[in-house]
Amino acid sequence: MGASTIRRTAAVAAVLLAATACGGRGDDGGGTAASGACKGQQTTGITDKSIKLGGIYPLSGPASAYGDIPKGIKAYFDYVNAEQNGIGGRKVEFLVRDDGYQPPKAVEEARRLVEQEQVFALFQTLGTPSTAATWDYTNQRKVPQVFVATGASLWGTDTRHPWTIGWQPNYVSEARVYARYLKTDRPAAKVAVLYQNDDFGKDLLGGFKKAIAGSGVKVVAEQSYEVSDPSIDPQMRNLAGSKADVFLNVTTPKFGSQALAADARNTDWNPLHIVNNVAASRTVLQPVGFKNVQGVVSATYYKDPTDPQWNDDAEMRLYRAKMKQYAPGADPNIPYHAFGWAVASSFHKAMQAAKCPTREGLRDSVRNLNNVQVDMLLPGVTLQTGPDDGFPIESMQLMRFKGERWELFGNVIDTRKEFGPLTD
Amino acid sequence: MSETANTANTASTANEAAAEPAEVQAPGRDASGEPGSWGARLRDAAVERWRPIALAALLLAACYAPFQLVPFRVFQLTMVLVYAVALLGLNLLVGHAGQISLGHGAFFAVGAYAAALMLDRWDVPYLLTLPVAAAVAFVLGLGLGVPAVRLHGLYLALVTLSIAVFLVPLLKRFESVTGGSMGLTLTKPAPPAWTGLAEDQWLYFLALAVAVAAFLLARNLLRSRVGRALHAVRDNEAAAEVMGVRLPFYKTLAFAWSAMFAGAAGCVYTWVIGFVSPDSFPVTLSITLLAGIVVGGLGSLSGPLLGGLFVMFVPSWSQDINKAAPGVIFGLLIIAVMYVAPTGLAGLAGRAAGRIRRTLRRE
Amino acid sequence: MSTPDDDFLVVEDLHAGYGGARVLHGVSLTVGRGEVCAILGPNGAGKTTLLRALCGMVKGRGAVRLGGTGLLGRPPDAVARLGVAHVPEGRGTFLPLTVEENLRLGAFTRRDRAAVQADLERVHGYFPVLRKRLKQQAGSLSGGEQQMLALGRALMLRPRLLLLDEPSLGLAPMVTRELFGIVRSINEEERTTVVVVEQNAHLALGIARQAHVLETGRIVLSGPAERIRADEQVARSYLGYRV
Amino acid sequence: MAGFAQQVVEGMGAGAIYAGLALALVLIHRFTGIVNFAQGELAMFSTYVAWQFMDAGLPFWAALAITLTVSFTGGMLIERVVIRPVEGAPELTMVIVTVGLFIFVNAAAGWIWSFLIKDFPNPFPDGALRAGGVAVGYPTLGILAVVGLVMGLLYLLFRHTGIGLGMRAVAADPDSARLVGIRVGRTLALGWGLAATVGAVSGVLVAPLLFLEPNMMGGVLIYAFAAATLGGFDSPAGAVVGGLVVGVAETLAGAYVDVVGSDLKIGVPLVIILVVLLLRPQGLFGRATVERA
Repeated sequence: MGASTIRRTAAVAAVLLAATACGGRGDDGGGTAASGACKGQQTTGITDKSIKLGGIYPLSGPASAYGDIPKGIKAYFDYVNAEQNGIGGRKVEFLVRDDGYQPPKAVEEARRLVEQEQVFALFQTLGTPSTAATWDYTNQRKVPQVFVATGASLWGTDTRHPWTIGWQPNYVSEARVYARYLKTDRPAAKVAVLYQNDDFGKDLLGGFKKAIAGSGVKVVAEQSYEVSDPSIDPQMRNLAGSKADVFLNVTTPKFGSQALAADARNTDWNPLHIVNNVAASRTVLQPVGFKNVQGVVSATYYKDPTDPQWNDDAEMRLYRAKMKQYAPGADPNIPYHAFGWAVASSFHKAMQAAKCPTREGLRDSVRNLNNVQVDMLLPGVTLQTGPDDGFPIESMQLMRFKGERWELFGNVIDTRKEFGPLTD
Repeated sequence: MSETANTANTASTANEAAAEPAEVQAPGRDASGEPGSWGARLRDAAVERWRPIALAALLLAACYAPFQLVPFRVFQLTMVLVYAVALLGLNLLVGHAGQISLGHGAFFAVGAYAAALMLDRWDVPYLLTLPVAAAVAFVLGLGLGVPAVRLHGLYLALVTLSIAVFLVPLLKRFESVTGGSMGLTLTKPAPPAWTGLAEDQWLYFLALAVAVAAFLLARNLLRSRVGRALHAVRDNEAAAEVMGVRLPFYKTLAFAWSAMFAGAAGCVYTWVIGFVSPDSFPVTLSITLLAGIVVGGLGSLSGPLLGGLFVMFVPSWSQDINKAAPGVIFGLLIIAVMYVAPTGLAGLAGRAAGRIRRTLRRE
Repeated sequence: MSTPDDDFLVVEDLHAGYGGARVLHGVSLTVGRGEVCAILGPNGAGKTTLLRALCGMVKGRGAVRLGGTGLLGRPPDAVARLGVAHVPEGRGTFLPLTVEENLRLGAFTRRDRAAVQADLERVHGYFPVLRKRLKQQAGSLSGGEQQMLALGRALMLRPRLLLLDEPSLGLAPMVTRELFGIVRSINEEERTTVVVVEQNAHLALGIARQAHVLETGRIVLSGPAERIRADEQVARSYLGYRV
Repeated sequence: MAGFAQQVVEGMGAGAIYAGLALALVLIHRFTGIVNFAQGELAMFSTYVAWQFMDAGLPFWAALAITLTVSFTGGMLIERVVIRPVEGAPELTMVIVTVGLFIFVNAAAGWIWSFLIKDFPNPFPDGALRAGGVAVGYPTLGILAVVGLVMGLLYLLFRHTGIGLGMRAVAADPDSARLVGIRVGRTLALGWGLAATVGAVSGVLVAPLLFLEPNMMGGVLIYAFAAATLGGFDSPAGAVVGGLVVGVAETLAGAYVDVVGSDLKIGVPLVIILVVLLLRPQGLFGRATVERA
């Protein structure tokens, strides 16, 4: 206390006053509206020449690996801007902010993008917690929050947040694909499950249990891990003790590799190994050694850039060329880049299909996608939404690892057709 | 006059320095502003009259800000206040009682969850959640404080860190109560119609009211007998014990209070964010809070506010500077502040203001 | 004319302090080789600061030369490597280490292993009590034993100059007398130059040849120890305490 | 019974991993009295250095030798550049500087090498030693052996060399250390260099098991803290025993105590530590130093 306090107080006051002097509150949001056929609809962030989007990803902290996704998106938009005159003549400006996978930061960044940057829409927020923390806000402000990068089923089943929509197949749908495979291929399978103790792991495990209910397939052991755990070896040992004949590996990449390696090391236990899509990229399998992951099963919906079967695929060649041109520092083999490319081209299609170049137009467009084909997705996987369907991608195809690559097998499974719509 | 101020300043630093080789400096001891000589006392007296004016100006600016700023900025300032309240509690413990806690995020989370559960399950009026959340955190702090105060420095830091580590899986385990890893989404407090305020402004004023109350409470606590006992504990534990300070009692109390402030901050956090999940309160939150208070300035009342500003704004600046790796900049900035101001920004701000004032007087 | 031996340690116009607080205001003195010099004075006179300035613990202005080599501006470890052993206020014992390790640390800068071993024996000779406690933690020693350990550690350097800061502090009178006896015999047997700061002027003057009285950072009285001792009246008026 | 013995063995395997990093933490703490939050990240960074050299075609042992040298130099450099400017500041300030270093190193590694996991070769052969129904993997044996070796070397360094004695003197009382002629700054830098080297060893040991990525050591750090605390934070042997106890306790609790389960097993070592600290505040192996009055 004493003289120093007053000096500090004065300094703080000065800082605050300086901050307040930065500009008036003005008209809240400063939004603009369209005229003509789309009269009254919001045109904030969009002009005839430009469209401004904002994305929120973890560029720092434990989930930073996902920070590669926006690089693929940026490359796609740069390519479209430079070579196709943008989306319908509108150049895309894509702003990326870091939330470190922390919900309060996500809220702050969402507000910054919407209020300060005046973006047209939030194009992707990554992670269930960050999306759940922001979607009340975006829906109150009537800002589209499209193609969020999380597979929680909530985004599609919820009806009170029309401005928020997912993109990738939800975890429950993926679980259903594995359940059906086991029910037909191994009707008496005893399954051991390793899952990440969060929304992702629990959603997938819950969906799986529901889908096998009443069949001969049984979950005989389940073990969870925290993302802060150094290793999942103890869990793997406990699962091995169950003598299950199927191992369902519901993990994120690092732990996926650890679980695959642990399974390979344990020569006493040789179950059928199913690895979920999040950890099914070749970048996860390669460190384990291809010889150790033969016969592993997974399901996918977009093209893995490291899979040689797409070497001559037109879209993959375009992707590789444009990544080299517009994101020279980024390795096109990283599947997150391809994911970003795929989701960006999905946005491109949705925006083109919008009846009005407005926020309302985008909201309606992403909820009315009719068999839209995106070339980075697997053949047969399309975007499909409707009044009672809030899940753009619901098809997946099973694949098995053989030699040095994934081999697709069976047909593309449309989970909605197979199992009916997801309701909760 | 300028001459007086100068001598006073050198004299007081000199005293500090002279004392230093003989005694080990207590953690977080504020090195800059201890009135040391008659000159400093004279200056204090002169400055005493200005303090209320400066504080009033600060408060006025704080009340004026939400009407000038865009809602996004108002939200940021609201979060600064939330962090400041939590740091105020941490300051009591670390800055005034000399105990290191790396688990403050846990008490923050407890307050946040307490408020969230009350709002979600029982539709408790939100204003009522504040005292309850603070009380829950206080009781928990008291309970954990009893064993914790038997530990010293490093060990206390580790045990508190353990609490923060353990809380996340614990919240997930009791899914039926806490909503598990999906968390709980809540409706934010709506501004009463008579205020004519927007939601962000209303939340800001709620946070401001809580922060002002917390600052007053902290100030009075420190001025009381208890505060003096805490300082005695910090500066020389053995001597304090000899003087008859009941150590375990005061240390436990400091622990519980600091938990209470964190709990109150957590409650306001729930109002403002409207969403709680286990992953909202990772271990890094606790570490960030500790970094915040040390960077802000331990042992001073303005430290928590400056720390809150740091915690809120610096990560954003970091990513403006280096999009590819914001952590590189953030890490460097923390280190840089510690170089420039080993006693925190409060000390630095004080020195800077002092220098400016002296310069002004000379002219 | 003075011989090199007469001004083995030369202090000229030494100013020193902490931060902006000046404690010494131009102290000058010389100590001959093999002499014991006592620095006397009341609390806060700057005695400890003078020793700290000599060994580099605090920065000083002016000049300090030991056998012609300037000491000012060198860090304490460099001064120690020049053969200056300082037994600081509070004894500077490494409490968690054993007695033997403490003694060995005194010879840290020496490379002549055989001679170090011999010196260890020599120190045991001076302080038989330490020999019995070699493997014991230094922190477990009594105050007197710790002071002996500190002195022993300083001797392990084979110092050219030994600085002693209040060796009697906190010790029983009998222990103090024993200690001073040892300092005297060290000085006599090894011709080690000693500067001793003491409140107990009587004891210090008993072993010193020269003495200086320091008051508020200035030397107010200098002379042969006998004369200072004899001139008790002068001492009392300057020192303000009984001899 | 064999199942139980197997769990104990596996727990020791995990514990050896924690012990490796705990050794580095204990080293720094002994010399400088600070808890280095960045220790795990420095180890991770060192491991990337090793990876980079191997990626360039160097054999494992050559890459390791270079990495240890680089880590030693790097550790000394960090002491000079990052820690020295705040020397003498309150302990907490130093701790926060290491927190800043943690964030910086973590982000820098991600920036340089990306956050995708990398394969790291295992210096030990696959397979396991089997005896009485218990299988001990060679990698586990290898890690235990290396950690034991490092502990032994540190013990020799501390107890039987002049440098080690000087280091302990600096740790005990830097001011007095200066008075006996020890170059304290150089010794502190040496301590950082050594700790970084030991950290590099631990990083290289765990990377084949955990897979190399910037957050590899984050989880290990918490357990290493626990191990070091249990051991008393200034005894290398304590760090190793602490690591093993933590590893075994965690593994057994996760396997046999149903209420705990795999999600709450992290609580077990924490509870053990709390109990140990309450009964024996200086840790299992820490010596209560006699306080100066």
